[in-house]
Amino acid sequence: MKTPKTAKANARPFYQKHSAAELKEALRKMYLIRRFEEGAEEAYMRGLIHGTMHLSIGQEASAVGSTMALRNTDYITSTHRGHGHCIGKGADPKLMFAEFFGKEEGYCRGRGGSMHIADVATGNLGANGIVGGGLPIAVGAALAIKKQKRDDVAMCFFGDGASNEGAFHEALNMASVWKLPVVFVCENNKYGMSVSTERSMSVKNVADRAPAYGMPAVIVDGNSIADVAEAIEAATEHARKGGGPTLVECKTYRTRGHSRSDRNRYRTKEEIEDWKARDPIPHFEAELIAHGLASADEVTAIRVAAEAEIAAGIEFARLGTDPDPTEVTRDVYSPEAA
Amino acid sequence: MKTPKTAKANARPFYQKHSAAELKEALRKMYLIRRFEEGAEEAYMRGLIHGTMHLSIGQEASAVGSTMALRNTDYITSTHRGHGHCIGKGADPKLMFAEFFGKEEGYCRGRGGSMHIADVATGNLGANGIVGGGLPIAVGAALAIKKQKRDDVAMCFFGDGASNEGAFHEALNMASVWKLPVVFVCENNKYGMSVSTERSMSVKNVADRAPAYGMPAVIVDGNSIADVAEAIEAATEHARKGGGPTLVECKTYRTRGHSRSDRNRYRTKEEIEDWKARDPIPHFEAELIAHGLASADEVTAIRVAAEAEIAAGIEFARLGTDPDPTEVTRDVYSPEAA
Amino acid sequence: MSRELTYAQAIQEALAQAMEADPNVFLMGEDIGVYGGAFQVTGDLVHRFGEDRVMDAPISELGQAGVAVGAALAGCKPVLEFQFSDFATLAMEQIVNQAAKLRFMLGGKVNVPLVMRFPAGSGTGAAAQHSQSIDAWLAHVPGLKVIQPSTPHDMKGMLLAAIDDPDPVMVFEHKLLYKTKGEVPEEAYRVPIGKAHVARNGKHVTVVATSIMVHKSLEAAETLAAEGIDVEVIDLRTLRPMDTATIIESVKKTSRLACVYEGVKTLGIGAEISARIAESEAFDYLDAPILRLGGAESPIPYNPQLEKAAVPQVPGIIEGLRNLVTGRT
Amino acid sequence: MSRELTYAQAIQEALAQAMEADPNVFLMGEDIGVYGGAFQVTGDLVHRFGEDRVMDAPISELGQAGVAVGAALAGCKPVLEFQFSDFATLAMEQIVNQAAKLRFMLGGKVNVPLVMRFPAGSGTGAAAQHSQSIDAWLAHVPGLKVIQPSTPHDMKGMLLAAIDDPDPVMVFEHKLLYKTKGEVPEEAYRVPIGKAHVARNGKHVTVVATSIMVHKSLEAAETLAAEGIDVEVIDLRTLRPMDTATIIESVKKTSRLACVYEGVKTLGIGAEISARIAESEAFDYLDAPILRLGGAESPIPYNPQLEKAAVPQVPGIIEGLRNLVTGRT
Ligand SMILES: Cc1ncc(C[n+]2csc(CCOP(=O)(O)OP(=O)(O)O)c2C)c(N)n1
Ligand SMILES: Cc1ncc(C[n+]2csc(CCOP(=O)(O)OP(=O)(O)O)c2C)c(N)n1
Ligand SMILES: [Mg+2]
Ligand SMILES: [Mg+2]
Repeated sequence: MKTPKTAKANARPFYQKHSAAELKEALRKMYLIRRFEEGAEEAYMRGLIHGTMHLSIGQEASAVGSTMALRNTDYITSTHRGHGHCIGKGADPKLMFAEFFGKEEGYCRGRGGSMHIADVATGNLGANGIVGGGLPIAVGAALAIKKQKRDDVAMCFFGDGASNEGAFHEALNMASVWKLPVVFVCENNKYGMSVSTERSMSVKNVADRAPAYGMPAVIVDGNSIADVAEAIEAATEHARKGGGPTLVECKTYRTRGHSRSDRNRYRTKEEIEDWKARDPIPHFEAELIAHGLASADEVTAIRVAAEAEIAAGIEFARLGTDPDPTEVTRDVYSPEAA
Repeated sequence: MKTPKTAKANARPFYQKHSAAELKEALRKMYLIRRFEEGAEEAYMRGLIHGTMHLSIGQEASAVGSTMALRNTDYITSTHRGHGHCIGKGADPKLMFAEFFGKEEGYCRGRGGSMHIADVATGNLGANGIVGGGLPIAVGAALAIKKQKRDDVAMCFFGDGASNEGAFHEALNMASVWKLPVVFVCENNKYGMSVSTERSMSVKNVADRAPAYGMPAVIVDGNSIADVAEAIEAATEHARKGGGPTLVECKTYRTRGHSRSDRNRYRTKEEIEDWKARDPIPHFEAELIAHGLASADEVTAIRVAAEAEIAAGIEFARLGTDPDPTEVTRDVYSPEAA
Repeated sequence: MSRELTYAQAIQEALAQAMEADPNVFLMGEDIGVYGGAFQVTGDLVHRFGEDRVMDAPISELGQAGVAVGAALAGCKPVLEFQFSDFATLAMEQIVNQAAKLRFMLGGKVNVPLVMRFPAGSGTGAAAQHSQSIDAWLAHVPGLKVIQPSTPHDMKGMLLAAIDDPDPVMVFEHKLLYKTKGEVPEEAYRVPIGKAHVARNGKHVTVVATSIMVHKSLEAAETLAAEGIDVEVIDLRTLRPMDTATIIESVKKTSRLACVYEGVKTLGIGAEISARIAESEAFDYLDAPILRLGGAESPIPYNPQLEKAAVPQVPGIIEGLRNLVTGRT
Repeated sequence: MSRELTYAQAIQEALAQAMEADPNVFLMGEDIGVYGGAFQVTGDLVHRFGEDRVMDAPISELGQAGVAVGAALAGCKPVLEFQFSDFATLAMEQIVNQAAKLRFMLGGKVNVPLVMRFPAGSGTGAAAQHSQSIDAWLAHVPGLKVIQPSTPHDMKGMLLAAIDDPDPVMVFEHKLLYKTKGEVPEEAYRVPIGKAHVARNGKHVTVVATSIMVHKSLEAAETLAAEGIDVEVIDLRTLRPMDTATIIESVKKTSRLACVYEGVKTLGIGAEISARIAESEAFDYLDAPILRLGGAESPIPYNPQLEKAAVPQVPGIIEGLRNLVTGRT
């Protein structure tokens, strides 16, 4: 069965605006993210990689729905939970794996690891180990865009917990005062590590903070890629046209623990199961099929291909080049300047 | 003519609640602040004192109207523009002058100067040289109050400019989440140094930021002591009863420059003159007289007495004891612990 | 009747005993409650002492530090845990401008009795923003005391001393030490702040080491002993105020000094140790240059081999000391 | 055809020339526009270059630093003015975790070409929160370059070099130097980062000084010359990377070393200078302990006499050097 190129006229804008090819590409990225993280988790468990990692399993719709609106000359700043943003923005999973394995082929030549992956060529200015660290950096990138009179945007990912950092306040204020092309994407997964938003803030939504900066805000179902993408596309267009920043809050959930050390003492099994039932991937698949934009077989093919790509990526990474341990101080400074 | 003890029944609450003696004491403090700062300015000009200073001339109603609601066991944290808060809270101007003159008799034994004056005995935890520095400190003091099950409050003064600091955001959020007895008093004098609120934030009022913390906020005419005091008293009572923090924004103006280095290039003469015409002291005097709570002679007597006290304070300070220059490292650590 | 605890358990026991003894002591930090702390140091304390005394705070490091200062000024004794010492970079304003200076600026009229705990150091594969050693920064700041105990025993005793202390005390805890074990008495004893500890007597060279480097230096000393090189190892324990007298005395005996520390070599704590000896009466006793083995002039890399190469390891310490004693370079 | 400028004017001229030459250069900070800067360094530049290139920012130091990092990553060359170096304590996260480390963490895939300017030091009666010297902190951080020019000439040339530099450069400016004058060529010349300058030749003792202490040391040297003591004064100029070679060479000649700096003595820049010489080949040439004259172990006091007593002054430098050379203590 051949699927049509776009959805019927009664479908929501997301399905009309994007071609079936684009939508299937989005699904592919969601799978890549999911399998990437599962693969990384397994590699960690098998002792192949060290350190820590923060999995975004369950949050793939917000990562892909957001970055779909972007082109390579747009920037993103990401977080400690950044694999999804990275793949969404166009990074190659095998080079990400190479980074996890600490290899020269990795995006950061093995110097950065999970928390610092950046793919500058696709406009990803980097994950960040500091909660809130990327917020003012995105504002700075947007300032550069404005100065250079480009119609690009800077998309800034951050969590609900990060919205309690002073950096959030200062960044949103400056973006607003200077009317910069920033799209602030809050992935509100209900917890900053173990602390629920109820215990860390007195408002219900992070979006409730936007009016303090005279900034428009939207709240969306972060597990629905269509919801996310529609809001983000509007915010991005607004920013490109000089309208200034918007805050988009994606309500979502990480089904895995915060990091490897998490014993899940702060939330119930029921809550986790509830959210697992709202997995963004099957949700998207069902809509694609319902709108006649993809067949069940195509969906399976996408998943299988993603799995193969991930397996190949891990293999690539395993066989990568170890950095020379005498090169510790390499790249601390630029060679031209040393 | 003898003045009555309280105002008539049709007067606003401020004039009914407070006895004539209390109100005249408030006027006395406003005069003390004004004359203190004029005296300090003159001493500076004559080369008797060094460093810098930030005068609050024009803002006396907010300082006194706020601190009137407090007792000695309540705390305040103050700012670089803190002489008014200090006198309002009960400090002795002659010991403040001694500090300006760098003398052992000064509140800080001459170590702190204008920007660090604290009178711990009256609950003043100190002016602060860091914009926003006092905000989380006040929250901490309030946390201690709550832990100690006292019904005291911590009053936190800060400027419009300070509300752009990350410390503001973090402090208000924590105070609200933990429902602490803090009264946040924003003295919005339209400028953070040379930058107007229009250029530094996208909302009209600092109070517009309180909803981001689920915090009640009030805006008052900061040049009307009655306006200030009524709002502050309500906020203070609310806090004492466990109701949590409130933000009170006093719209006011500093008629002097930001500090000695200010050439007033960022505002017009007209604006300054407009605000001078709204001087809070004559305004209060007129109301006192109109309500029959003080006679013109009494007002004059208060002013003259304040002038005499200030002159005596300067004299006291001039004759104070110079610190021993070999004692530089004194009080860096506590003696018990050294 | 000896009892062993891990370094993390020793901290937890000190915190518990301090909270039992003084209702003004409370703990604050990120995920120190039901999560038990990122390194499980506070563990189950929240169940014993309640959420009011083991307080999870919003992710607001600057604010938390300021809250600690304010609470200390108002009569409490807060113990603030930073999740990683790296995040203290967000709180330097309150630590350095307020906590450290308030007593001085106010002419001695106040105390700021607070404790801040900083899990620090590399070795966990957490890369450049989660592996720093910023102890030297805080040791540069008058008004602060800075301790860096290396054993469970010293940790418990010094942490209790820190909580007693009327001034702000900064506690650096190496993450790789948390699971190391040692004898720890049950009672609430104190180990004084400001006193170094001679961890091994020797006569050929003095090593002044901090934190995990004490253990690496002791290991190196064992190897060298077999070669007839007798190493004295001083565990500095307190970075500020520094116990210079103990070092001087040792150098007068050994005539050789090496400083071993994990922080970046340049302006790390070894720079100060070296400079103090070079300006002291012990200078005349020195028979060789003062050796510093410190961290590389780079951020901490992620790759495990690079990560190890970025800080002193036992073989490098052995080699450095051997060359120092035998005069080779 | 010589022309004199003040130190502040030299900065302003460098900024103007850099902005003229490269449209990507812009200035940001608090009150640097119509106010002209707290120390009138940017002066009228806003009228020449407009508000887009001389940007007044909200009072948000951490945010500003992050904005500078982001703008640098995206192709601009921001020059950020902190109003006082003390306020940089609010921005350490972005300076140290981001600006300094990004290139390294990202495997060399990016540059962070930004400049941050820090008015620093005591002597203005502004007390403990407006008078600090935190240069040693930043000199401890790999990834940053740290300069501290002492003359209008070096300031202009090094600031232009800093703006050219692909890596983050931190510029410490002593507030008391702003009004000092010196010859400054009109063209846009460069003075290289990383090279110390022998400001005075001498044979009896080497003084390595930074910033305002260079001038105080030169003054001390004049007095001592009359006594027959011939002082060599090295203006360090760059704290990171440090030009150790020039110091070693000098110490080999003079056999005596003193470090004079305003920062707190403990772990101030003098600690590193001392330690580098004590571990170098120059050690064997040393005829006396290495003297450090640094700031007192206290915050900066308000009272003017105390304030002076808290940092090295000319009489103390004279006395210290005299004793060092004549062997008295
Ligand atoms: C400044 C800082 N503080 C604390 C941490 C430790 N930490 C890492 S992630 C995290 C929770 C962040 O919560 P949120 O922003 O909601 O993101 P999420 O993990 O839920 O995706 C914490 C506390 C950190 N990395 N940086
Ligand atoms: C952290 C910090 N940044 C900058 C300054 C310099 N500074 C002192 S007062 C001031 C303006 C503060 O504005 P606002 O909070 O509105 O108080 P106001 O001076 O108007 O009373 C500035 C920028 C400072 N002291 N601290
Ligand atoms: Mg979250
Ligand atoms: Mg203001």
